[in-house]
Amino acid sequence: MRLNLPALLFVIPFLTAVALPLIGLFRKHWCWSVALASLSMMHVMSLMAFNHTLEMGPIRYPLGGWLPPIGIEWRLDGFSGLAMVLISLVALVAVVYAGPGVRTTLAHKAAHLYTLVMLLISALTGMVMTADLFNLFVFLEVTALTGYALVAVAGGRAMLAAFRYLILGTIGASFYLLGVGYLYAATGTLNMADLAEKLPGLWGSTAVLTGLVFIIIGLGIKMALVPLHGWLPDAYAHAPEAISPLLASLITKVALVALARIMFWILGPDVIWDEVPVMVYLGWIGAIATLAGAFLALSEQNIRRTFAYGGISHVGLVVMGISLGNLTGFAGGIFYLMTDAVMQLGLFFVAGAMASHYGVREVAEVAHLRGRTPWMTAALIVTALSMVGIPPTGGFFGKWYILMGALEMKNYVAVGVIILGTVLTLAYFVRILEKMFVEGSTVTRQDASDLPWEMRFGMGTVTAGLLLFGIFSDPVISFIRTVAAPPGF
Amino acid sequence: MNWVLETVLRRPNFLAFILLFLFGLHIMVADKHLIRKLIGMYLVQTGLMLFFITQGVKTGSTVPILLTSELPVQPAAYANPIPAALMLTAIVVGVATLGVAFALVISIYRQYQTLEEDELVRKMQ
Amino acid sequence: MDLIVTLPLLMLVLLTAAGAVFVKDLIASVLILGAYSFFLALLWAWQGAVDVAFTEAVVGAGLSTVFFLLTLFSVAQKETTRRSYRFSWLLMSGLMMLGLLMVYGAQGLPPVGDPTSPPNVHISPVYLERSFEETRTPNVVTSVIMDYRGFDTLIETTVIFTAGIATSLLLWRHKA
Amino acid sequence: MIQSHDSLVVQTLGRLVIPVIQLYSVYVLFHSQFGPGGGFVGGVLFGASMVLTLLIFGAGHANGLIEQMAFRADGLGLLLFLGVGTLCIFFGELFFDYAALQLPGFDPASRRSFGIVVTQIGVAMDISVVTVLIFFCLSPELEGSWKNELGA
Repeated sequence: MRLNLPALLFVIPFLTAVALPLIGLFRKHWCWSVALASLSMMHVMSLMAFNHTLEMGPIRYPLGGWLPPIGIEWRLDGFSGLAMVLISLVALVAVVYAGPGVRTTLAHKAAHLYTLVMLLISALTGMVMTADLFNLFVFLEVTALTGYALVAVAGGRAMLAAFRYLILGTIGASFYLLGVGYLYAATGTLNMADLAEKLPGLWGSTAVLTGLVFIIIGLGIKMALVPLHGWLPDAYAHAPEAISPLLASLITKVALVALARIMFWILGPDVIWDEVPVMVYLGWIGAIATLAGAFLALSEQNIRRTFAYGGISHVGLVVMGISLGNLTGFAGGIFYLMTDAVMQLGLFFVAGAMASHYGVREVAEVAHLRGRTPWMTAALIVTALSMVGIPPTGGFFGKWYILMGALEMKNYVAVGVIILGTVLTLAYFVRILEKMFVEGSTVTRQDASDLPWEMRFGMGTVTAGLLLFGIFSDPVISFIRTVAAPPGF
Repeated sequence: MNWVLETVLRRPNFLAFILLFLFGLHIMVADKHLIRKLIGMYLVQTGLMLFFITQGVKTGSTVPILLTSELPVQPAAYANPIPAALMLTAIVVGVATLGVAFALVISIYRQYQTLEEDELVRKMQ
Repeated sequence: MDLIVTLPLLMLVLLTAAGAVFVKDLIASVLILGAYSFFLALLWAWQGAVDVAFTEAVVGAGLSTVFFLLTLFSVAQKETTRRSYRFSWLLMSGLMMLGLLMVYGAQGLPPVGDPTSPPNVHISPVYLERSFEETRTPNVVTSVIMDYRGFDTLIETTVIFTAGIATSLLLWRHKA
Repeated sequence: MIQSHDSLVVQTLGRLVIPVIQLYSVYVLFHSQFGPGGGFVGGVLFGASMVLTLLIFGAGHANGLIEQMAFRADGLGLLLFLGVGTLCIFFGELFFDYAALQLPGFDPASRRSFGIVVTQIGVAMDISVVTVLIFFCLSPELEGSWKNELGA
């Protein structure tokens, strides 16, 4: 059974997804609990799998028993194990939080909604573990389709946002598939390990280069890297309040994990800075994305859009981190990616609670919240500290290691970008927080009901998580450096 | 520019693929009618399939259905099955995306009575 | 020479594709799109991918067309005949660059129909050689999609399932 | 509610054509190991025959059996597919290794062949159900009452 851990990790959420419509026919209010039970089980298994990779080394799982170049291969190593733990935990907290929101606004659609959520989670699981380029494409499509539907279910403007997301998402998937096609035509294989063996002789081939460029464009759209980020702010700002934390924290990050997998495990660290200098260009794009995202966040009036642009800026920062060219930068980037998933979760938790319980959607309205919501304010402050990068939070250490990596490489542009990005992030959080603390609110509104325990639980977990990330940053970083680092670094 | 012509003229399938893909992409982005965007999307997806199938063509081969009377099998006699298998998957994925897109289009139309993007944005203000 | 068959089919494909976009009435353009799928299916049948051709004829020419028509029937006629297109030099130049990139990459592609190209010699011969003895399935495409790469098919069925769930989620009308 | 078509010609033709389509779809499904076809095509064809039934005989035909199926059986095919795959784990082998299916008197190759047939049926079931489901959701005359009952 231990050998089958990768498959079981996928099967648990997937089986729940398939069973939920049937459960929903008889007991609609069970769906949430069933989803939670399944996610907790998945989390326990992901910890087991993680432990297994630490003790016994990576699992290469050939689906159907066909050895890798013939069949589809999954790979559970330190990198994907870490990502699995993160995904299952973030998803668990996000689904706990979604409970009351779905119950109040979307109760009659709960069964289908949770089906899509579980499908999304199982597809993300697959995207992290797969070691086959075409399998990755199919998972990308499942993720995207569930994403479109989950955004659109809010109705109204969300539907147009979802339609645009669909158009851009399909363009992204098509570019990715086109890139895979070029690589396939040049090498004849789709398996990542096999490609890694075949590619070294082919760096002169124009088909390989073009294929890589198209794969980067395709995944760039999926992870909202700046010139290609158009779909994200609208989609996440109009998605249902209960669901948007899940979407915002995971979808772009997992696409980024897939890109890192392709860059570092297929091409390898020796190649991507010298023979095929894709990472040099990606680093520049990441730097531009960091600043552009932060500027856009500063100029935005809607709270959720502000936070969405903050996420875009951080995707750029992670890309810049992993493309610095040394292990410190890579470890810092991956650490920041994990922290950012939690930070986005926290920001959208707070924004969702503001919108659904206090009717606050614009930055200017934040003053209404003054002194009424200690829980939420505390969560917002800790998340904001982490977003800006102030110690003892996880965000500080992520930025710190990226900064160290940049200094090691004497890449002073990256240092400047990190500092400027920090200043801009500080600026847009000060703009929100000053409304809450400095400007006196004269408007007294009807006191909203206190937040349900699920929401408080979500915010509390995120707060604790960010502080824990800060306290335990050393072991996590050294873990990434030793176990989750790509071979050859 | 000579290499462009040379590369393209030796591969008529590839030329058709590029035209379909870029034309579809262009319609997806530049046309403001939601359904025509989806027609563009359909062209992009089928164009990609054309590209893949072309990789599996072998001159002098037949369809990849084995003649069991002639064992052992000569691989050179049959076309490459992998692109066909991949594109079967891609066709179904494409039609599923279309289905969801139409669901979106219809629910947009039911609420706003228009399918023109700029007009929609205006009505949503 | 198989260009005698391929070239006219390719031209028909391109013509119908252009027709589908340029015709004014969307219902007509959807029907032209059906013809487009059909010509593609013919082309693929000629190129040796019969399974894809069959599926494209049923799913592409049949099912997609039905979906398009159902959508068009539920909107008013005013919507099916209007045009709104915005020309943009930025987009055009971007597409130009993409096209050049594709052609640049195509220089490294093996010639069409080359029996010694990497895709034709690397893994696919293994499937052809072993399909019958390992799975008792003469149709290699079936054995690849259902067994060797069966997991892809599971996910693909999931895509369909997702589409079903998503459509009913979006279009179900409930009593409050 | 989709009304039944009142023309006798259409109804008679429907009675003739629908069984033929269904027979053909089953043929395509089971013959796919030896010729072109497979779960997708078979499923879509079967779904098309059911859609045709709806269009000709109306949505209330046979106690709304097809509608009931479309809205409730979504996922059964997938469950079958996944079940076969998961069964392989329980027989002690890897996910989707059909050779692990303990069928007495079958050698590994025939077990794989059997696995292919069963999973094809799963695919076909799922696709035909979803075809009908999407058809229902997209069709313009959707103010029916049965739908509300199901959704409640």
